[in-house]
Amino acid sequence: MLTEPVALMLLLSVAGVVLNIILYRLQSLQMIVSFLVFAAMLALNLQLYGTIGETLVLPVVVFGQAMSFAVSPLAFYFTLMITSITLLTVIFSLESLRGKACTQAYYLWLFLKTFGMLGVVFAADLLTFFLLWELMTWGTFFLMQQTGGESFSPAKKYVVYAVSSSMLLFLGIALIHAWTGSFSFREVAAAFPHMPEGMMLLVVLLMTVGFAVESAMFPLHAWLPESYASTFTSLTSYLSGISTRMGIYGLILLLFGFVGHELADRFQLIGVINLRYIVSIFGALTIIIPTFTALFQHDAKRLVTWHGIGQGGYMILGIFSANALGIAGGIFHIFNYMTYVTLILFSIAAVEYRTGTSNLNKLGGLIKRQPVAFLGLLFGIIGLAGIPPMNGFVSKWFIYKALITEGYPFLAISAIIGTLGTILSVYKLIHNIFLGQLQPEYNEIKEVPFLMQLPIWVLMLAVFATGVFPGPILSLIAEIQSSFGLAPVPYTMTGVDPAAGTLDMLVITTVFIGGLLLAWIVFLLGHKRRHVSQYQNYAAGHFLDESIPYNFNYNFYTGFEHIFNPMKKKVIARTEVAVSSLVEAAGDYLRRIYTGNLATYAMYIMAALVVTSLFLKELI
Amino acid sequence: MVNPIMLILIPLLTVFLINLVNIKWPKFSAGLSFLAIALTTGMAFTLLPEVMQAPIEVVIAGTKAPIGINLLIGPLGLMLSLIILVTSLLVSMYSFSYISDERKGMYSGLFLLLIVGSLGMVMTGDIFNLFVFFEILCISSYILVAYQRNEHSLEASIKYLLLGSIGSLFLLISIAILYRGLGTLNIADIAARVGELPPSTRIAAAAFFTIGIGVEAAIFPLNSWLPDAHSSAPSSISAMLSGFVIEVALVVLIKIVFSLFAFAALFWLLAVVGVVSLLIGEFAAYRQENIKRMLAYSSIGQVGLILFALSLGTEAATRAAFLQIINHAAAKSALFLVSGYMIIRTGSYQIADYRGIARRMPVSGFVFFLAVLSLVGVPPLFGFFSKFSIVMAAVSSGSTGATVLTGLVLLGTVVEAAYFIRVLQHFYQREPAKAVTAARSERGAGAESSIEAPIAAMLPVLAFALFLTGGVLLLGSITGLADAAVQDLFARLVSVLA
Amino acid sequence: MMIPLSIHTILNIGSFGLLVIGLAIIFTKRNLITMVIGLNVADVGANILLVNAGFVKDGTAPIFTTAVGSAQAMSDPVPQALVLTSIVIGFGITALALALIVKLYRRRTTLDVSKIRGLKW
Amino acid sequence: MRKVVTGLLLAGFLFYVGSLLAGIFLVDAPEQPRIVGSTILAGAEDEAGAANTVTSVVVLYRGFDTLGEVTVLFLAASGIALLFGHAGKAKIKKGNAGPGFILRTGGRLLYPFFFLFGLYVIIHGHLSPGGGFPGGVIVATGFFVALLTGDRVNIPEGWFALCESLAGVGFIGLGLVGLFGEAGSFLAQVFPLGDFGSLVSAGIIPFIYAVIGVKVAAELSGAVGRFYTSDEGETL
Repeated sequence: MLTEPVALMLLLSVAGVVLNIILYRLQSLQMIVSFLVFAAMLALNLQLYGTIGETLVLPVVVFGQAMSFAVSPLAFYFTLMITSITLLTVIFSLESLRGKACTQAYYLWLFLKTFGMLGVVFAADLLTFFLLWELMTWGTFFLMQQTGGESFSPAKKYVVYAVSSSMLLFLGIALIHAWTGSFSFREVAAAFPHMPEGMMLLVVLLMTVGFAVESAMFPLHAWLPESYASTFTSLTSYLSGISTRMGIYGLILLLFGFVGHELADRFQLIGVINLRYIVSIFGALTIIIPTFTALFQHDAKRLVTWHGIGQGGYMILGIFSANALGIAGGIFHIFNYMTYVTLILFSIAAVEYRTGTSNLNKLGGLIKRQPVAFLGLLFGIIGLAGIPPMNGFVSKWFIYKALITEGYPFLAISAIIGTLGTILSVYKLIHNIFLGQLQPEYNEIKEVPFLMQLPIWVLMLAVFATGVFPGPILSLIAEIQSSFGLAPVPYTMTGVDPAAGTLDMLVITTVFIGGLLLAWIVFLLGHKRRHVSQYQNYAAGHFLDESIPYNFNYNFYTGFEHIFNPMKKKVIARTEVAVSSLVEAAGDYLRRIYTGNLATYAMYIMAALVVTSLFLKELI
Repeated sequence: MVNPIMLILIPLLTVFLINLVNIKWPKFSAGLSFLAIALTTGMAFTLLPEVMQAPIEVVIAGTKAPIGINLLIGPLGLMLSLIILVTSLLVSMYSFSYISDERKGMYSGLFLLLIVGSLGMVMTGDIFNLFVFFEILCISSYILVAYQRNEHSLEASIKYLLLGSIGSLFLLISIAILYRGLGTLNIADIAARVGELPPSTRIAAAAFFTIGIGVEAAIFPLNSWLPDAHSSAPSSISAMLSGFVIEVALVVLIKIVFSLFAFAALFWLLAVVGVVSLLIGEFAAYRQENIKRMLAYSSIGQVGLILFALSLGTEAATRAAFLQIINHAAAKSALFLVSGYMIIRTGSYQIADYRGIARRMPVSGFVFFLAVLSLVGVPPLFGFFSKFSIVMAAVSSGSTGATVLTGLVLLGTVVEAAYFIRVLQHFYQREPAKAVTAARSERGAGAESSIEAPIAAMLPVLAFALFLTGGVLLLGSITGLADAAVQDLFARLVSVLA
Repeated sequence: MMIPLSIHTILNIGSFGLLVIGLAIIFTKRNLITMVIGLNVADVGANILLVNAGFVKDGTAPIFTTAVGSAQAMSDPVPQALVLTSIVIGFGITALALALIVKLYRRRTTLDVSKIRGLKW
Repeated sequence: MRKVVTGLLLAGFLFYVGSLLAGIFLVDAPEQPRIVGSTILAGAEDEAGAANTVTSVVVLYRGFDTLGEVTVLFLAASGIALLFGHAGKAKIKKGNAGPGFILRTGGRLLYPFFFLFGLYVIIHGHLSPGGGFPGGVIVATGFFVALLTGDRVNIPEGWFALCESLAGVGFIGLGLVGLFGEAGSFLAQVFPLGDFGSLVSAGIIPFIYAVIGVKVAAELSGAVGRFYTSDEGETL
């Protein structure tokens, strides 16, 4: 039984934790061991495809529930992402973290977190799910504070959010168990529709809010940007790329695994305003508000983490659209997002590795110094902005299409507005890092070592290949949809069936590349060009001398910011402050009960006696 | 076969022997008390198989109950005895190095008497005998709280003493009422005939009894002595007081309520009061700057949780409460013990002065970390399973009230996680506080060296930590024992008046 | 309700009165020693309540002497033994409390509980 | 404010608790002791063998309580010792005005009687009102008078500790003898009962009561003495 890939993968990740504890002080060994283990896990993961549908029951019985795992198509889809992204992160870290301080526990927590995520994804009962969910969130917490010092405070914020969300899930699971008497997904799903309506609504609400926190849905997203941005950049990519999406996994499981569309639509307010629609509205807000917040970030990592929140909104819109195309788009977007955001962050990490900063106000003109990083970032932002021929376009197209066919014009418009904001802000990203003038202090820097380039190349290939040929991934998604009893998306190798809409990425790509070629030819045929140095500037009719650095990267979009500033109300930040001071005030008032005066304490005892006897006397 | 009365007599005899030894050789007293506890613990374990078959009744003075006094050792009593003995065995090991002043001979004696009181309370089958052992327990804790003889410990002790005495006064009144009504003192006998009492009398006895023991069991609002006493006592004693003394009082209270005063209204009152104590404890702990006071308030919270689970009155909830008692005994003892040496090393009680301490006390820091996670309920530590089962049991009891209370319990958990994480992050900060840099160990090494507590003190702490992590593997047998204890308790449940 | 006015009921009412007086002292007085005295008064009340629980109508002391035949009703010996225990315990607590108060007074030079508030919140 | 709250609470106490208790405490007393009391009275001659049934309850039937009770006393004594410095370092505090001649002489004259009377009360505990507790207190009063009159009775601290420890061990030892007796239980009556009502009777009871007497005397004397010692040498 333990030879099954599932068991082996779980065992390997536990073994990774143990090995890393043993090798705590030997960093180079830790690196090699971690790389080998994760490589083995990816290999196993590929084998996993053959075992879809199988279940694994561990002989560990907790509260009458044997811990059980199952390989569903959805699980396969997620584990594929988890293992591949972890392997890439480890490869990238081999070089980028070598010799850095505070990295002793890096791989340890990485393994713990991976174990948690794999377990959550494989879990076939709510108990296992919750147990590993908790493990996963604590793993996230430890990863977040890897850099120590400044990362502690945002990590603490995350813990408060995460524990609150766990507790909501906990209550939801307890209610489900109290009603159905079982933890097993299958039995719960069977019994779910027979629950009393009020209880079902409560459970769905509790669990939706719980998962929404983990997937950073507006307005519960405030923990994310700071905490992700203040850790190592390679971890930012890992956390941003896959960790946040575990919340989406939970939502998929809840919506399709337990509730189902028919039930979800039963909770109707007025006409079309049902539970799905309300979640979708929050999804739309999740797209718009964080995306426009990202616009004004002056730190590359923070900018991308804000987009991480925003892109989650697309997934939610897709998944809750109740349309085969939309659901496929939502699920596909998870994969796409993971590839390009990791690519972007790896590129930023490459720049940071050489320059030591990710501050957008201080960088610029690195295109010739770090061309690979530039290419990586270029591919990534094309994906992020949803422009063909990269994969981001495909999934976004699915979602737009679904929203329009299902008759949600406002949601579709907000998704498009979000894309607009994305394009604006990614332009800032690539411009401020790679275009414009090179800062003199970065004159001597070189491209990053090969081990750091490798993941960037791999991801570039992935972003492009899945953009042109989305078929293989879509086939997986179709399987997922069928496994939940939904209509599978009509896919082809390069797009969708013409019956469902017209999308052939091969054609689009050909046109796109043809256009580029054409432009290049025109360019070649055109007037002879003069080569200009990066420092040769022209400003308001003046030719600036090369010795005068003219940094127009500084405070990019300031004018734009003036337009948006009055709209920023910082409601969430203020709410957070209010809640935390409410807790403090509550603590302060409550502890004043203990006045320190003995006579008062004696009176409490007397009062308790009188109240107890009164209470008992009146009630019996 | 071991006569279970030996569990009480051996420590008691050792107390008198220690008093004798103290005259000439006070340094041997700690070892003697450790040996006595070890022997008693071993004996308690040998009783286990027999007790699981059937409860043992020990007749005293050759007269059968209800005429004389009897001890009744069922699974419940033995489980609590084991918790008491194992915890105190480890704490007494810690005390070898921790208590080093010239009065350590007296400390060992009082320490043993604290154990005698607790053991007597859980084993006796006679209500007045319960009162006597309760007094032994209380008085030895009053004295031990004052052990350091400084301003704070004396103040805490006198407050504890006066409030505790009001509690024991009420307990005595309750016993007088019961004796007047039924003419017997044996708990089983009272339980069999409690229906003969007029309802009003039974209510009065219930109220006096609940409040009387409630003072020691730290039920809100009778727990006002607790933060003072637990924070002013030596850390080893705080570990004992928090680790099992409150819980013993609580379980005895519930046991008596189950067998004599099973009013549904009383159960509800206790459940609500438990949740209120939990919230007050956690919120107040959130605002503490003094580490021991914070831990003490956290104990109020944890006791509230245990009380809530116990007073739900279902078998699953009671079993969960027992698991939580075990978890709290291990985790809170470890926390207090660890903080004891942190206080010695830095000379400060302020959490702010512990910044970066985990880098100089790595083992202590790690144990603190584990214990905190177990208290908050993070898998795969023991605390997760106990908290999980409490919530499961509370929600599946099916009433809306219980579900609402569970929601509040979970709110308390969030607050608990918030303040504990704050402390943990303080411990692991990179820039150490002045007090930490200035700290020196007994060997007086330099600023970069480890200031870890001595090995004799770290071993028991590590044992607690090991239990919290590895205890999950024992979960089956622990649950088995807890199950038997639940059966024992529910066998006493007489009747639930509407 | 007609209350039969026997020694038994008088003692019971009296003990209840002592209890109330003792508690009132604890609540209203601020001097620690006075509070301990209040506790003792209440304790006496509880003790009388307890010993009175063994009251037997026209009973004698439960001691067999030649003067008392076995036909004579004797009061219940158990509460008398209990009350002995209770008195001794009360003595122990009082002694300990006074010792604590002496020590505390040497440090704080006050006995006013509203001023001894070094530990609060 | 405090007065008002106190008044309300006490009124509530009187009203609620009083009305709850009225049903049992304001009725007339029974004609006979209830089951436990009657059984003990009936078995006074054959089982315990003490003429004073209260004593047989204290020492035998509820001897375990009494063991706890002397433990409480021991606790109080050692608590006081712990608070007032360390054994061996204590010094008698000299008052400003020493006791006068009459007091001192009177005290000296009285000591033997205190001890004699105490001894008498202790050994007649099973026959008449009295026993280990009152007798021990009387003996301790002798020491107390010695303290008051300023006459240092030259007994080192160690002796009190020795007495109380040996007495404690003796109590438990006597109880353990019962484990090997016929009944096979702690504190069981194992010795021959003797002639009911005479000095040599009641088996184990006088022995235990004697041990208790020694213990109470030693503990009370020690405890009272502590209040009279200075604690200048104390640390912390």
